[in-house]
Amino acid sequence: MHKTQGGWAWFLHRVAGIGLVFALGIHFWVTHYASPTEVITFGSVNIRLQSLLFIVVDWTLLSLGIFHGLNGLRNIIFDYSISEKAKQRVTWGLVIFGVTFFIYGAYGLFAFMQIKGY
Amino acid sequence: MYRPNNMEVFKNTPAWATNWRTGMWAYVFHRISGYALVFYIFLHISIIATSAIMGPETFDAVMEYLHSPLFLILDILLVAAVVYHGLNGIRLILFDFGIGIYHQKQLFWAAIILTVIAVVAAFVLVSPAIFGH
Amino acid sequence: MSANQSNGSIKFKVFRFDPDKDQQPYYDTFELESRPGMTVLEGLFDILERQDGSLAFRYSCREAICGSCALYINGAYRLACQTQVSHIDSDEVVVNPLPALQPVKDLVVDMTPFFEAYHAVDPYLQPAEDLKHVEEGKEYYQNPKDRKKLDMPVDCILCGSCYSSCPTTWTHEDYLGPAALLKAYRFVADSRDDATADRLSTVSTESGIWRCHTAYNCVEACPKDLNPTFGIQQLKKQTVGKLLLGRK
Amino acid sequence: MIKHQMVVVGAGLAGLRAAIEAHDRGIDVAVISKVHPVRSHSVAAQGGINGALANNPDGKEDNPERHAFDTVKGSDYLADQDAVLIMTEDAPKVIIEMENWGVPFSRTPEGRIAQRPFGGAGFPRTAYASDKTGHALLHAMYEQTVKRKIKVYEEWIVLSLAIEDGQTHGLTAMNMLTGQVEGFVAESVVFATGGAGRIYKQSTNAMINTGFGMAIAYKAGIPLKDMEFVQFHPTSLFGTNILITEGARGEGGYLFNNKGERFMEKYAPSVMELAPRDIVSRSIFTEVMEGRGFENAYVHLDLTHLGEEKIKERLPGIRDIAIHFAGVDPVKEPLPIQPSQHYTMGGIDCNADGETVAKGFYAAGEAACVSVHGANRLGGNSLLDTIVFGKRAGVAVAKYLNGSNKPKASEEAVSKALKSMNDRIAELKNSTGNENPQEVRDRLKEVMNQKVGIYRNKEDLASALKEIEELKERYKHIHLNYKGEKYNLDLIRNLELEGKLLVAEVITKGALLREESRGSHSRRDFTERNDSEWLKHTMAHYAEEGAKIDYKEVTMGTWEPQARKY
Repeated sequence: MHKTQGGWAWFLHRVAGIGLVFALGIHFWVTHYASPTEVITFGSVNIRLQSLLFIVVDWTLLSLGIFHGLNGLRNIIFDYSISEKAKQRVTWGLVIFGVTFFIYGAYGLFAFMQIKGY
Repeated sequence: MYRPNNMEVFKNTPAWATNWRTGMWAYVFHRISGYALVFYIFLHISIIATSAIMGPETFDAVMEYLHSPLFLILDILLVAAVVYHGLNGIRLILFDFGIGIYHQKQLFWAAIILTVIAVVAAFVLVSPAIFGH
Repeated sequence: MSANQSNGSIKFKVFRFDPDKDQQPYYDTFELESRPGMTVLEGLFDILERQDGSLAFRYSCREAICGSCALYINGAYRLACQTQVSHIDSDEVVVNPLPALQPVKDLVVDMTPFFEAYHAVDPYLQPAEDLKHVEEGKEYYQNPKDRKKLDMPVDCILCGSCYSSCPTTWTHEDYLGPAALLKAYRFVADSRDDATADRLSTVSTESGIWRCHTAYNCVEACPKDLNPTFGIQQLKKQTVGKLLLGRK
Repeated sequence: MIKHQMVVVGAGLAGLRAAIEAHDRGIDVAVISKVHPVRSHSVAAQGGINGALANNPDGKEDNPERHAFDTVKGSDYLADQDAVLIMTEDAPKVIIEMENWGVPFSRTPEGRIAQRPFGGAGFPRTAYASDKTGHALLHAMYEQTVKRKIKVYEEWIVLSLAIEDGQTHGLTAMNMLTGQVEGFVAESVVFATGGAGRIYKQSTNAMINTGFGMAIAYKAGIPLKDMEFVQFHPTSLFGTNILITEGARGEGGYLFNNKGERFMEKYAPSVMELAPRDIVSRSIFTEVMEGRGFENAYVHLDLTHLGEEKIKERLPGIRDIAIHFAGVDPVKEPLPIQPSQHYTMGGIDCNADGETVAKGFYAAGEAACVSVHGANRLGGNSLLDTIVFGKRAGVAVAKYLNGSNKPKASEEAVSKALKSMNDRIAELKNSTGNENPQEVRDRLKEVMNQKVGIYRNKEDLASALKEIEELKERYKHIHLNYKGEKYNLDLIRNLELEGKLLVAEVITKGALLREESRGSHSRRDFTERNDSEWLKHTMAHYAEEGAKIDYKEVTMGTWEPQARKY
């Protein structure tokens, strides 16, 4: 019987990492460096989020960013000798924190997307 | 009671003070940039989400404030962290595919060089905004 | 060659510590006569035999195959027997025990956690049942290409350098460490071994392969120029392969 | 008091093999070793292990009888032929067993165990794992003890035996990490403590091969056999005397003197570099003595013509050693080599089951003398010896312990031994003598090297014996430099020094008395082999005033002694 402990977390961490490389590339270029002298406004974000590409990019960033970041932290914590119980607590603590933050971030994203044609 | 990693007794040569070669630097930079980016991403989401929820006026004011030279320069640091972390991440994934394990040093230097190029490019791109104020 | 060595003498600065007696570790400095080709191990013997009978260190083969004398010498993990004094670019030879293990006395450290990890990976061949009956009383056949895969991992001398140099072992006392994982890989890579699934289960835990962050310290430290990282990555690859494809 | 049915002393190949066999036969066995098992000297064996597997296309005709004949001829007819046949018949079986246990042997293109030519052998019959065969074998053997969870007392050094009235009761041993001496009560003890190379100044042996085990048994009343036969390996690296495997010549290496001559054509024209070790060693020694060596000390072993690929594939360890220890890359330059002490053919007198004169006391491996090596051991036969006779000792002990007249080990006997050992250590620690033990040790090594070396004569041997007696006297007045408990190398090494002196004395005395040249024992004053008077084993018995020597018949068989020409 094959079983693994930590294999999925390790694998998904890398998948999320690759996703982030692409999404962040677009995000950085468009928001900061394509026209650096222009200040970002609620309006410009609103318009950008009409396009499917940016909807995908922004949701990807929000979800993968939170997962990759918190799983990275978990990874670092697991590099220390802690009990199995402590490992479980850390994992659940980070899951709750991550989900909460995701909901809050999603709420923010919806703020841009709800008012059409601002 | 046995304590295998008690570095207290090794004050003269703590294990962490040994073996600082290429791969170790790559690993430590990855960790440090990782810490920084975790911290940053939650700060970033908080600010954007909160100001967006508070309304377009607040959002625009915050954006205006963040478009100052100080934050634009901090943005370049962010680019450095993100690009290094991303490129070194790709380096690590290559290892996972069994690629480049015997050339890890060259890959590290490739990541560093590309990071420097990205930072310089970012600086060149935003310099009108920084000095234009 | 440093100035000190060319005029026929060399300083040895040696880590001293008896946890039962000393509050703090300290260094003793010895002035030794140097001779061409002198190794650090020979220097330690000179100290033991002619200057200080209380010095404790491990030794056996003095030809870099038994793995007894791995030490941290002038900023590098080295076998004392394989390190010539004249190759050390310094006025004095600074000899420390392997840092991430507990000192017993002077340069002798407690290797228990290292060997516990070794024992944990079931380090022995588990041949397939059908292999056993192919030809009674004959060797299991293995073509030279499959044998070649073992060249690197079987050369491990269990000296503990890699274990001591790995950043994860510094903070995680249950981490299996590079040597034990390389040993696991040695059997996974062996065409005669049939326990790959069990072996992967044993190592794919939160104190196993996933704790390797490819800092390559083990590769830098290995006095036999082996590459434990390569072995560990192969284990990760196979584990994830099974996870995704259910590969047997 | 620690109790086990059986205690094996020494965790090299022979010791571990005996322990595994006894364990598998239901015996409660423990192993005591002064180093972690994988640090044992077996790990340093390079070239290979002999067995008539007939895997090599040039060795299809090979069989155990031919292997036995080569061994007997190599031994200069001093080997017991029945024991040799037992060994060579077991050889293919134990090699295959080791392979089944995971040894990564090098392979033939068909995937079978590869075999290379070795000195003194009629066929390529030496199975090998590149040039790290001992390492491969010992690690696999240790892995099997790990699998069986056999108890190993690591870094415990055995100090004395409790043998009373020809019956074994146990032994005393010191935990080196604490300095505590403990008694072990055991119905059966197996000594697999290795050779005595370190009584010589120049030796290929590990620093731990002090002959202490032989000396302990000797002192406990077990005779030592054929100790004057000391093998000098022809090719050790000049300077450090690290072994350069016979496999280097087996793969086709040449020996050159300073005139650029392949001088072996003078000494063994038919087999050249692949003559037995005693002959090649003497040839090199002669070349150097007659001024045809380099720096008056060494000759060249040239591998360059083998090509980089072959060297890297077949002899990678040799290349590493040459580069690290001599700064010479054998791909580009010839290696500077000289003969040096390599193997102790003699040892604790025992039969092919490891049995000695004391009930319950067994010996195996280099520490033992069965005898299968006689006056000169063939390369590749020592690894074989350890495994075959280690296993047989395990079988014999199990039979003995499971037998009907099951012996009882006496705790009192062990307590007595423990008390006398503690007294001995206290005496040594409190000694106010003014002799420096290091001077005794250095002088002993010097004497052995100069006077009991490759070539011997009456004058040198007599003066060596006299000096050893003086050194024994001086040893009585040594003082320790360190009197602490934990990991006291000073104490341990000076306890071992007594053993070194005893073994050296036996070697020298045996050599002085044996007025002939046979195998490795080469007398300038008696240059011929003398079968009518000296075809017999030397037996040395311990006595307070010095070794008592008598002799024992050699078991002959099919092969009558003939002139040994190659």
